[in-house]
Amino acid sequence: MIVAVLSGFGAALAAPFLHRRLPRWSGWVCALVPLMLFGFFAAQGGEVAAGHTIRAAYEWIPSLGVDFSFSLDGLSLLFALLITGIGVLVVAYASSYLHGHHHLGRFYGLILAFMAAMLGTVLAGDLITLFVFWELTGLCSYLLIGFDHGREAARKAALQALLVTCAGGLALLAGFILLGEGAGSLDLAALLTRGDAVRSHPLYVPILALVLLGAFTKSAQFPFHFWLPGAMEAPTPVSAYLHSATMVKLGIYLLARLSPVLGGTDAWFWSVTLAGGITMVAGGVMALIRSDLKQILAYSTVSALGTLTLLLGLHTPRAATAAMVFLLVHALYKSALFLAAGAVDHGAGTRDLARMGGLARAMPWVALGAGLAALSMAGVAPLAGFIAKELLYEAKLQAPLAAEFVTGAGFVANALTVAVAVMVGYLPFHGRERDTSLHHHRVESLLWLPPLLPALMGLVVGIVPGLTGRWLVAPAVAAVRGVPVPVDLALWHGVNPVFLLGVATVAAGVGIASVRGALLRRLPAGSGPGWGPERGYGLLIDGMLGLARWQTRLLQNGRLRYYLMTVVGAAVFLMGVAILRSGEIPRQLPRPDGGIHEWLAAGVILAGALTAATTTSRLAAVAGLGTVGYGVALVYILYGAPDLAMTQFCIETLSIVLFVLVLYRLPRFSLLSTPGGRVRDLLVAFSVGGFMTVLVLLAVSQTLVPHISTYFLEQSLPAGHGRNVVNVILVDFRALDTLGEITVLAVAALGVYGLMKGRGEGGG
Amino acid sequence: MTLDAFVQLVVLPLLGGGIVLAFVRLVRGPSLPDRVVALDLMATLIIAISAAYAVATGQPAYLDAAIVLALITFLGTVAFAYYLHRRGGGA
Amino acid sequence: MESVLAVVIGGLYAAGLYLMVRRSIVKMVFGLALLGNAANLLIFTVGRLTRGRPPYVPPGGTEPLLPVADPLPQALILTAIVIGFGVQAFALVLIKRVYQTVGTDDLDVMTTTDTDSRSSG
Amino acid sequence: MKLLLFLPLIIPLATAVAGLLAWHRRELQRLLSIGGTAALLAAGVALLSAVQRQGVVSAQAGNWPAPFGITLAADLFSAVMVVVAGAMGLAVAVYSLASADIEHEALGYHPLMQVLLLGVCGSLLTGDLFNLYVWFEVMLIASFVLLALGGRREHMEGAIKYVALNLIASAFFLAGIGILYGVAGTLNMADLARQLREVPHGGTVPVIAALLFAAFGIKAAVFPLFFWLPASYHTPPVAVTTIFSALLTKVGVYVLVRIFTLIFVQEAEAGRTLILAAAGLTMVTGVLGAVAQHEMRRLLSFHIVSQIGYLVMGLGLLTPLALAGTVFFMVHVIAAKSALFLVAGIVKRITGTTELGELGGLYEGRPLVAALFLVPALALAGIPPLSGFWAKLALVRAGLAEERYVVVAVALMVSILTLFSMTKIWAEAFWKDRPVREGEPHAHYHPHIPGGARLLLGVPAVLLALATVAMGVGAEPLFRLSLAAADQLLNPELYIAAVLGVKP
Amino acid sequence: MTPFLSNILLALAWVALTGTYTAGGFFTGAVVGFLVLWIARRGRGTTGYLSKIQAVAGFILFFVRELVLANLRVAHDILTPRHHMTPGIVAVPLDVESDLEITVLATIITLTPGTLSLHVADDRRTLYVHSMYIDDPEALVRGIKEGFERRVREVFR
Amino acid sequence: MQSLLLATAVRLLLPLLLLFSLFLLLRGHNEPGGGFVGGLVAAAAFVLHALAHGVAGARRVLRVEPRQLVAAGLLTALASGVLSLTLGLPFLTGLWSTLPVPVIGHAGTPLLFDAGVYLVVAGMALMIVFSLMEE
Amino acid sequence: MRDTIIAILLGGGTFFAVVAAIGVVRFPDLYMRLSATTKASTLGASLILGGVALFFDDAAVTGKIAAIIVFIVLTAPVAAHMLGRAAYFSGVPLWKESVRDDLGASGEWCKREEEGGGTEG
Ligand code: NA
Ligand code: NA
Repeated sequence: MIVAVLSGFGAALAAPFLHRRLPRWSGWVCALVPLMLFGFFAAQGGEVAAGHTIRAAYEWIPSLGVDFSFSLDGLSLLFALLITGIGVLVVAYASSYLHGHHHLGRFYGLILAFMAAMLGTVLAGDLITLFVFWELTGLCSYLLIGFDHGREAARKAALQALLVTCAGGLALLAGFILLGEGAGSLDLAALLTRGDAVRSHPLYVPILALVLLGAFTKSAQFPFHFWLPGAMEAPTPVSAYLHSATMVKLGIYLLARLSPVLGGTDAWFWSVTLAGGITMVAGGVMALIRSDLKQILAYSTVSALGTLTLLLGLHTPRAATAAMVFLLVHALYKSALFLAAGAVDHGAGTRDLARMGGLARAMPWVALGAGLAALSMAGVAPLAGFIAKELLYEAKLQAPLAAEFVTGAGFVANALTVAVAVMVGYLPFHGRERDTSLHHHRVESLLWLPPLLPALMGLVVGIVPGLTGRWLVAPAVAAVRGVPVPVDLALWHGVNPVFLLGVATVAAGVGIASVRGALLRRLPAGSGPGWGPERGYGLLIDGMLGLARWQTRLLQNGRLRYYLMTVVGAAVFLMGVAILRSGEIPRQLPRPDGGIHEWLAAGVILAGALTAATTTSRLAAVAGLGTVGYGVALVYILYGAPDLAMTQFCIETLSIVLFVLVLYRLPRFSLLSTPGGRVRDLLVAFSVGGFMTVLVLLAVSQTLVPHISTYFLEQSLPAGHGRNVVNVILVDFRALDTLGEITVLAVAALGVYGLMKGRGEGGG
Repeated sequence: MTLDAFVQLVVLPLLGGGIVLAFVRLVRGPSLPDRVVALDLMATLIIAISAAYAVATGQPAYLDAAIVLALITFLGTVAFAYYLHRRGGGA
Repeated sequence: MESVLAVVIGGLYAAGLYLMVRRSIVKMVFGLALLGNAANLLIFTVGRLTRGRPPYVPPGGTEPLLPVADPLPQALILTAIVIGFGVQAFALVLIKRVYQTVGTDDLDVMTTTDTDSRSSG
Repeated sequence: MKLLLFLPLIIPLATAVAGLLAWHRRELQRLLSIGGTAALLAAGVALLSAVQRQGVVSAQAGNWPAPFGITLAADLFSAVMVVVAGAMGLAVAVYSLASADIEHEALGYHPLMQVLLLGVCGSLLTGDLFNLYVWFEVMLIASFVLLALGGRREHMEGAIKYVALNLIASAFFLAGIGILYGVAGTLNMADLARQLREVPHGGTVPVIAALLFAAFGIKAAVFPLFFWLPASYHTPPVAVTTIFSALLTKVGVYVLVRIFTLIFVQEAEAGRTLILAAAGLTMVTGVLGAVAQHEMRRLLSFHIVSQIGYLVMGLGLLTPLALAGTVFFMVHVIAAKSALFLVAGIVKRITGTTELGELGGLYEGRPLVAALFLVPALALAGIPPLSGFWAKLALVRAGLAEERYVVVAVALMVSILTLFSMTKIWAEAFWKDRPVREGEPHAHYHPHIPGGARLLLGVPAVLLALATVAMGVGAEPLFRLSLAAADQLLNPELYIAAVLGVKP
Repeated sequence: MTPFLSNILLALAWVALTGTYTAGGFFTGAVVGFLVLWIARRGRGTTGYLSKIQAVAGFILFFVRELVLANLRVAHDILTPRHHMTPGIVAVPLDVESDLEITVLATIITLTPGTLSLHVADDRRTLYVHSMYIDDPEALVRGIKEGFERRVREVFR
Repeated sequence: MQSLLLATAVRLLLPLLLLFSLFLLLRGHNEPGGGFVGGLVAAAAFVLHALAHGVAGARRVLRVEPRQLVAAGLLTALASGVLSLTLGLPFLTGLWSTLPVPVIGHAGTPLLFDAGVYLVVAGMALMIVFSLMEE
Repeated sequence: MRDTIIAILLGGGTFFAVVAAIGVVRFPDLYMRLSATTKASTLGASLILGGVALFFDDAAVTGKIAAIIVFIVLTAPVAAHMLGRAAYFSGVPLWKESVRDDLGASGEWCKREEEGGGTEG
């Protein structure tokens, strides 16, 4: 199974090269990959239906407790078959639709990678493995949405999708980690047995919230739905379809997958049901008021996702069954419609509903496929959609809480779905031609066959539902519920309230579709994304960018003085905190001591420093520095450090030489800062100075511990063969220091040489 | 008065006072050469102090510091002169 | 004596810092020089002071007669002085080149590498 | 064994000296540079395997017993870092063969690089606080010179800020060492650790810890001490920026981790919230800075800051997993960020610019370069299964386990912003069509990069990008190593025993 | 002065400096001196100094006396409250010719009462001296020429 | 800055200063001094020469490039440390001759090391000053 | 007796050194200050050094001291000359009551101007 998942990535890597070698056959070869995978998973059907879970695991990062593991149960199988089956259609379709596109090879690669990532997600047997593939789907979708990368709109939409799903993804990651902590394992199988522990965990609500955030963003639930219609920027219905009907279902997969662990609580019910309900209705309304075929389908997909979410929120066996059936049915009709819309776009040159009509004459097979799919979507018998709608109403009527409300919302959404079905399955193909400027032409078989196949499948499932129910739906429902649930799908249950509701739905839907035109004219023009969550997203991004610019201008303002002040301020702050925490503030300062020489030396040093700091003459400042240096040397002399004094003299003098050599090129000092600034600087400077004084006093007030110097004094002559202990330290005890020190000198010399000899702008 | 006390109480303080005087000139300037003169004098005084301190402590090691200072201050003065010459005009 | 030197050290830090936050690059380097002296004096003081007894082994002896100044801080300071000198020499020539290429010694003008490449042109 | 600890110092120094002696012989210098870094890498690998076999190892320079002489010591963390330093040195040396200009080489570019590596290895291996200061200065002066070598206005301005702020750091560091010696009477880090544990030291030590945190915080570019980095890192040639970004700030972080797990253990414990706050703010301000940029190298430079936040976060959490995360993150971010800088260099070479506004069309025209950018960029953003993901996973897990929710949330949000800014480069430089400029007939690039140069420019970046993939897909060996390193860091007795020769 | 003599002198200086009054010390000093001379003598012609030991000794004595007297006079001026100086710059025509003679003369002038050698004219025929007491310029110039210049010429010729 | 007096004085001072710098180097192990101060004094000698006679003149007297001095110094210091490695002792372990040598006392690798310091310091100071003066 | 001689030497040296310092403060122009300090400090330092030599009565120390004295005597006048000359040519004025300026009257001044003027960066 691991091979099965990874083969998709392998094929993805190979695809561009394959396409370059065999441009004519690459499509077929690429379609072969999902086909073989479909076959592989279909072959596992028997075992899965028998209630077995097929596993394959590889220790990935044992030190993090992460396994690269996969498991195939009913739920996974349903999704795997959908992903690979649709994959075959999509690749075959693409080879015709994008025929001659100069990046077709890359496109195959991306599609296959995307498919493999989705497959990995639904097959993962480990939370982290799941997350890895989850993020990869987001990444692939980014590259696919932005496939037409020359257009800014495509790039923006791709980014939007990426940011929203990745943000959710990171919440999901946090949720997974907490979940793993709560359950004690990242392994899904183990996790599923520890639902009670998780639900009673103190962090249950945050865990739930984080996981739902991930699922909702991926599944385009309100208020994160806005990225999905944007994803229609993707170049073709191919990838658009993958986004709107396949990838987004991963969120549903996740909810279904974790519902045995997280589901069944009030928090679950209200958050999931509510989000689903709102999405369901809002998606329907949005679909209704669009006129771009792809947009309409995208919003209707949002609505369908809402329905699925709502069903999972109900957390009843019936709802689970309904969800799985609807998932399958929706996949069949929506893929047919999307691919048909692509064919229409290709054949008629437009996706604008207002400009289409009577296309059936030019593309009868497309019309047939679309028509069948639309009927299924509308829930008309004997198509699969009818069965699904019956189950939906049944589940909603049995909702544990707020059943009336749920059913009412369901009715509205379903009616809107019927209306949309009319819009996409009937209006473009029948009636009169609305825009005669368009040149309809026939489309080749690879553009009409892929839509027709799933539509026909819908018919087949509708007519003989039992097999599907037993082999596909029942194992999936068992996985969602955690226990086997009897599933017996049938087309006809007789005339009952549910059936009547369905009839009413269709009637209402057709009615809405017929008054849609009039309705739309009432709406103010351009009432698109001027409001709502998408606007929120825009504001968020703009706000972030504004904040970033503001912050960067504020912090990284280019003024070194400000940097220095901040750095020093931070150091003082840290030390202040440390002093306050330790509570050790020197209570009494030691009395000033020392003889007249010390006072003299101190006075000379301070006077020199004062001169250097305040004089307006550069040379006086240099002289002041020299005085400080000589004064310090005097201190070294007084306290037994003639080597230091010597070195200090040499350095001081050489520094003066350098200052002098450099300074005559430089301008004189001028008074640049404001008096206020100077006062502020003085305050900071003196506070730091005071701090250092206190620190020194603190340090010298402590009792002396034995110093390692004793060793140097003892060993200098016997072991170091030298009477000058300081020198012996420098060239022997701590020669490594000196080695580094002379390296510094060598490099400094190289640096000066480079600065002086290098070609600069103003240098001479 | 012992020699040590003489050095500690008379010689060293007086030489220190000399440094203070030199410093006054250093601050007052007004020209760069004036400051250099002051610095130069300071160096000479430190040589003297080092020598006297060698007597006070009985450590000839301080004389080496004095030698180095004697050798090196000349360089500083010449550098200042070099600067003056290249730049022209008092500071 | 430590207390007197503690004040001197604080004064050096204050003066050095004050110079470093002036607008002239030259003053900045002067400030650095003062900070170097301050740090050295700090090591010297905190390592405890011993008056007039340099750490030499007297002729005939095998180790210095205690008490004697701690040789280790002296060695550390020596190394620090020398490193500081190397760095300061480089910094000095750097500011000279900065002045030559930028045309001013005003630090507040030197903001092109921080600010956005687009706004700075 | 003893030799292995000294080799990472001797090799670069000897190479640098040889380079100085071969001053006018460019080809020989280049050869030396490659040979020296390769030898350093080999020495590092040998050291690492020795440490894996024997635990913490130490040696005494000059054969003077610890704590009197200068100790060199290597545990897993430092050995890993030495290996990384060698690898990065080699990568940059190879890249430089095709990118360094004659002018730079005539001014000592190759020996300077070696000295930089010397400083880095010295800082990583020394077990003596003052010796650490010396190696820091070696590293610093070499970086000063490399930064300023170009002589143009931006080099000068960048260098002056870099120099000034880093010298402040050195001043803090030196003061801290001085006071520490005054109160503890020793400089050997293991001995200091023991002293501070045994002898009551009053209130001075936390203050010293704070001072040193500030000092290394500047070197590591932690908030709010990072200003020098975005001001300067984008100015020198790409090879220089790459080695800076790979090693310098990272050594700062390394030292922070080292001293706060070895010497200032109590202070680290007490200051966790403060450290985490700094980490979070570093991440945020860095990434926001990156978001605001429109030039590739500036943007990447701000990202260095942001990534430092993650590294410091591990220190703030101070658990085995968190420190393992820091170690892993370190290796990851060095590889990923270096690859990105090298790609920026390649882009510059192809197009003559790294301004996002002027770039475009590279995905179309240079798909391999695009892939070469995308992989490390995604790794940096923490997209699984690349290396960055595991690094973040470890830190986030550790953070959640320690119930430090705020910093975890920040870390996660920052990774979205990282992704945002990476996609910004991607969209602008690679996806977008190239803006047609006046006077240019075609919207295509006309690079004249000969095949050999193309190989030299590309191979290091390719290998680094592959490293991010390998460290992601095959994270286990490195992660196990990181955990073992963290274990050593959290058991300083091992280090102390190895240095001072007493039983733990 | 021959290089050999210089070498001997340097070797003696070395012995004095190091305090190693032994054959070994002298030998080392000779080697070091040789090295130093080898370095120092490159790139230019040799110039001799100190050829007459006796003259040198006499000259030094004379010089020390002048030095002390000069200082006492200056000290008097410094310590008394009023300034009674008549300073200025005087041109002294030179008869000495070699670099060394001019240098020694200028040095001595600087170290003696109130005078300071400011500048040697480019044609080396004039020495400009700053003096604090120019009561009679002619006498000042004459004093310099007959006192110092004559002795310098004695020593070096 | 042609000054006859300075030029003449420097002619005398150069050998004296060099002599003294070697003295500081060799006696440094037992008395104040050492490679660093010695190197600086040596450099001062040549800087003085450069101030009096111009950099070209000083370079002629020095004959070798200051950069070569730096390289030679680093090499010397490094070699003095590597020597002990060949005997299986740690880097920078001091090796001492058993025979006393005049002036120095014992001869050993630490003195060689100090000589390296001397060369580096002298070379670097000259490199810096010469580059600045040649501008 | 020896101590007395030493004390006299030290005291005398101190006297001249301090006098030099006072002169540097009191004298009205640079040239006179230069004149004063060169002589007095040279003599002062030499006397003190002589006292020290006598105090240690050690050949090595005496050798060193001789070296210092030679050096001071050799360099101080040259330094004063360099400084005074540079000051003069860079325009440091003589005291207003100076009675004579032969150098200013000669052509040397103008020659310097031409030569030195061009070097300013
Ligand atoms: Na040293
Ligand atoms: Na850095």
